[in-house]
Amino acid sequence: MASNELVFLFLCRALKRKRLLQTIKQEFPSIRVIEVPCIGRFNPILAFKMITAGAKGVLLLGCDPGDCHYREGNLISERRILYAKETLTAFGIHGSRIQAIWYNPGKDKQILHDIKLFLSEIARLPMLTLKPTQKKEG
Amino acid sequence: MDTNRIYKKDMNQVFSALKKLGMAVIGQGFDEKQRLVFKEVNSFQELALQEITPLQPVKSFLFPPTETMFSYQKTEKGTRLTPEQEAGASKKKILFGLRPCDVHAIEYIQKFYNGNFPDQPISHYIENTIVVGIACATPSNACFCTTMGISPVSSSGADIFLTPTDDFFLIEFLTEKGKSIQSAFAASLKASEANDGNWKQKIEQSTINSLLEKINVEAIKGKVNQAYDKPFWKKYSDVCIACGGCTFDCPTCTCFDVRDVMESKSDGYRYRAWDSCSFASFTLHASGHNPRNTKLERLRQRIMHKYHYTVANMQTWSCTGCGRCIRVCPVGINTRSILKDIKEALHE
Amino acid sequence: MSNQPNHYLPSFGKILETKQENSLIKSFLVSVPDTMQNMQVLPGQFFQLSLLGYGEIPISLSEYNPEKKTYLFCIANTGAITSKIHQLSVGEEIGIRGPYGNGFPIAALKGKNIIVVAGGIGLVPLRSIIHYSLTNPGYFAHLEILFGAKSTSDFIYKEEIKQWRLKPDTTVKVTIDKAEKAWNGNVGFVTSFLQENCADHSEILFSLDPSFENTVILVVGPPVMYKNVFRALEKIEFPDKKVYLSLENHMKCGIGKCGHCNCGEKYVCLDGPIFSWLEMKSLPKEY
Amino acid sequence: MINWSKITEATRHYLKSIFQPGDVILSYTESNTPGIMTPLVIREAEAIDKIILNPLCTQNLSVYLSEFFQQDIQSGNPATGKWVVTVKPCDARSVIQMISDEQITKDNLEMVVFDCDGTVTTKSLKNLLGGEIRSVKFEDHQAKGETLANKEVTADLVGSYQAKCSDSAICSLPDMHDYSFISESNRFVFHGSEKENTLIQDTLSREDCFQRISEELSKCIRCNACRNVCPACFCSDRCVMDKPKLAIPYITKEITLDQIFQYHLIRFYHVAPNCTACGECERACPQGIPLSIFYRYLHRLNKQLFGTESGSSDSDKQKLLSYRFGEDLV
Repeated sequence: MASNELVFLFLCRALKRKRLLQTIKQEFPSIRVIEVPCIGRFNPILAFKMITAGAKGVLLLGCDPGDCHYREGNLISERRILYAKETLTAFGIHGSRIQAIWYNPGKDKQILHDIKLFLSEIARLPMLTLKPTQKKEG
Repeated sequence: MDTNRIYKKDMNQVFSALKKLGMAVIGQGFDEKQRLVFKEVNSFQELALQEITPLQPVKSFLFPPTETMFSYQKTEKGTRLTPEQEAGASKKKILFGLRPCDVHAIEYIQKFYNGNFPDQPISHYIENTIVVGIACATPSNACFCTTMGISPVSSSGADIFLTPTDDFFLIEFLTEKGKSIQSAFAASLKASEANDGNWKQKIEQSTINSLLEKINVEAIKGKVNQAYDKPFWKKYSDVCIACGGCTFDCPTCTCFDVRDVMESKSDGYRYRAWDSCSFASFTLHASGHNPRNTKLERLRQRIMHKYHYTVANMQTWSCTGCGRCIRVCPVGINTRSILKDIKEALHE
Repeated sequence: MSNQPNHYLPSFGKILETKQENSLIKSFLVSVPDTMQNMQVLPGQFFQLSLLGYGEIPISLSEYNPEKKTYLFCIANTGAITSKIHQLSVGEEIGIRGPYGNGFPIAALKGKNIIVVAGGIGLVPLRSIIHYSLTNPGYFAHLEILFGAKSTSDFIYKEEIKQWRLKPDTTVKVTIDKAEKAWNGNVGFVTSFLQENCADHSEILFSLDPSFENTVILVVGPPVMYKNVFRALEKIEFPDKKVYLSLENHMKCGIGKCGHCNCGEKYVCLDGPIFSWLEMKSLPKEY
Repeated sequence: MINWSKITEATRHYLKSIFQPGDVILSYTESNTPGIMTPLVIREAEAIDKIILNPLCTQNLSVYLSEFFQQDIQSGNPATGKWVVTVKPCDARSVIQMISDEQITKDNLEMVVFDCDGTVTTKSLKNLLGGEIRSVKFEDHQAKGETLANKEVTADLVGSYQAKCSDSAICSLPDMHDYSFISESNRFVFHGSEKENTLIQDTLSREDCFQRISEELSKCIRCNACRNVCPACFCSDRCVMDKPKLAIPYITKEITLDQIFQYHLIRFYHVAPNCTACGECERACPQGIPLSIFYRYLHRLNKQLFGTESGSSDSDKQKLLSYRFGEDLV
């Protein structure tokens, strides 16, 4: 898989949805899953690194707002995502490359649908060619 | 030494002849955003020799800001290293119209990187570069080349040297390297006239007159370290914001950092990139101990290195008085006044 | 491309053996790469070890065995690169270039009484000089090893120290900073050996050669220790040109180009890492 | 229209009246290079006479405050006196933003705001005078100078003021009660003319905008000048970009386009809620990169999200680092 098709998924560990995780891995081979203790631990500059290195997008899957194990982790994160999207926009990169999906109990299907929607949305976006390519040939 | 005339209107012929020899001509000109830079030029008109020197240091053509040193592949048989260099290294280049200060800087860089363990990648760049110097007729108000003992018409270090006049240049081919491309100029060379010898002196005089000051530093050469503990450093370090502007734009600053990048479990590369002694991370030990922990120590290190350590090691200042550090400093720290303060402190 | 050698390219040696010396320090026995077979190595010189993908670090050599063609490196787990090197196992490759630096002035040490003062991991570069005396018996008149560690768990080379004690003309004195239950040896800083009022003070300094004419001191340890050693030596008026020590500045290239290790007029990688106390006095306090 | 020598005189006079031994004053003076001002740190009363204020006082002195305060705390023996900082109205916003970010405290800080009708960078002054500057004086809205080639020039400054000087939102007195204001008329008047602010993020398509920004940023040499002059970048030596110990760092030291983007993305994101659009990054950039394309976007963004500009009031709270349960998201 070329790195420019990869999508990274930050997954809240508190969700504990093993089956959902398996389904995601099976259905979307371009997704790489990174588990974090809480979506509040998500650091946008890591997402920037992924995107400048050529990843297609970054997706976050966290608990429903108000349902956070650490009370306000996902709420803090929501404001950060807002700024992160605007940061990308200011640089001429589509802000929709970063998106968050909040988990609703019992709505696994909806989530898979949302992921599909996200993937089809970013699939249309142009590839970012920032990384120098001449290195490989040498 | 033979001096010839070459008329400005004939320069485009020379440029196309140089192209035919497979050489890229790099000189100062304006980029598409009207910024003064060193860039590859195709015609004589693209050059802006009447301007002051660009802020961009000329070292970036010999010692690129970032360079891959080698890439590696780990295989079952062992590790394979592939030394790499940017394609630019083996491309023949002419640095056209460098002022004496920048020519001296190239000479210094060459000398520094040769030393005990010659730096192969950089000498490769230097091998493929021909330096065409030009007498400086348009200094900036930050310039202080005469302070560092460099005349604005000094041709030492250049392969070819030009003296500009209104409609022609006086041209001298000084080294073997310079003579190797004489053929490109041959068709346009005209004999010089009797009083052409006066041009250089005239330019020297007018340039020296427009320099704002000349500090007599010969008296403090080799003794600058006695100013190490003087209180005046605080005056400057209070104001310094420890950015790397002065070091990155200095044509004689040579420090670099070496880092690895892992691209996958088996592949990656090692690169070097410019580094600056004004950054706190420059000397930071793994243990957390930092030998130069304060801005004062780091600012002093830069000045001491330029005006004392290289004098002790290489018998030369590692400053050419190009004034870039003064022009670039966002908080107006003036290297000339530091020199004056050092001098004053030594006289006390 | 020009014919000059590219000094930045490492060669590769295989790890033959590893040994955990204490919780922090692990030693690696590494085969000498083919390209470096006939190189002279002086005690006190260092090598640039690289772990590709992570980076390069200067590590001083503990032992060079020309017959078996092995280098011994002892590496403390302190940073990002060293912690990764600690994870390497036997059979894996490690990048080596060197040797760099000046090393101890071995010719000037012939026939002298040598006092080796080591603090903690400082024993690592000094082990090369001890090893030199073992392989060249009689080269030094007398060798005294003064070793100080924080606690018994910080000891390194326990086996070797036992062997050193048995050698002729060799004295070993060990101390720990704070008293411990199972320890009945010396307690206190290693500098106390250099003071006359210490019960177990240095034999060379205070009985063998009290005029210090034929004695040289080699010190390696943390920067704080240097300060204390100098204070102790100043008290007994030991001549400063007969004291050698090793500096450990941040280094990148190892060959005097990158500028990181620059301290005063000296580049620690070229002019050092071994400096005499006399030279140190002329350097700015930036180490 | 401001008489700069009168403002200078009034400022000196006021500072002398409040100066106590132990105080530290931050102000401006002329550097040794004509046309460049330099910050001045004053620890003795006599040095107050060295203060010179004129339209070249472009530096934002608030950048030193966080550093001085940090040193003060680290050194263990806090300063005996107070910190006095002389600022333009636009820079006052940076000081206030630092107070609301809890980087400095109001207690022993005295802010002296001096009236200003526009500042001009050394670069645009050079362009105005048509050459290298030998000497320069300011009267009314005019610069009277002599070039290195001994040519005397008089030029009108009005069209060459910094971009922020034409934005009344940045160039107005801040909403904070205890500061001193030095002016001839005791009343601040916005002297500039409002210019239409067009952002390339709006006028260009996303792809063209990206293309344009890549072109501009490809000039970057990562000298860190924009970071170090930025009053909103107060992490000093603890910046995330200086973390060499991380085995897989957020950013490498390479000066390639991807790392340059990463550098500016990190910087943009980190200063986002604190940026007061003082424009220091653009002025300090040795490569002449128009960083205003970013900070002007931020300025508008913060206003859209929170209704006020950053740094307009010291009662604002840190937006990115604090979140209280039940608080509105934006």
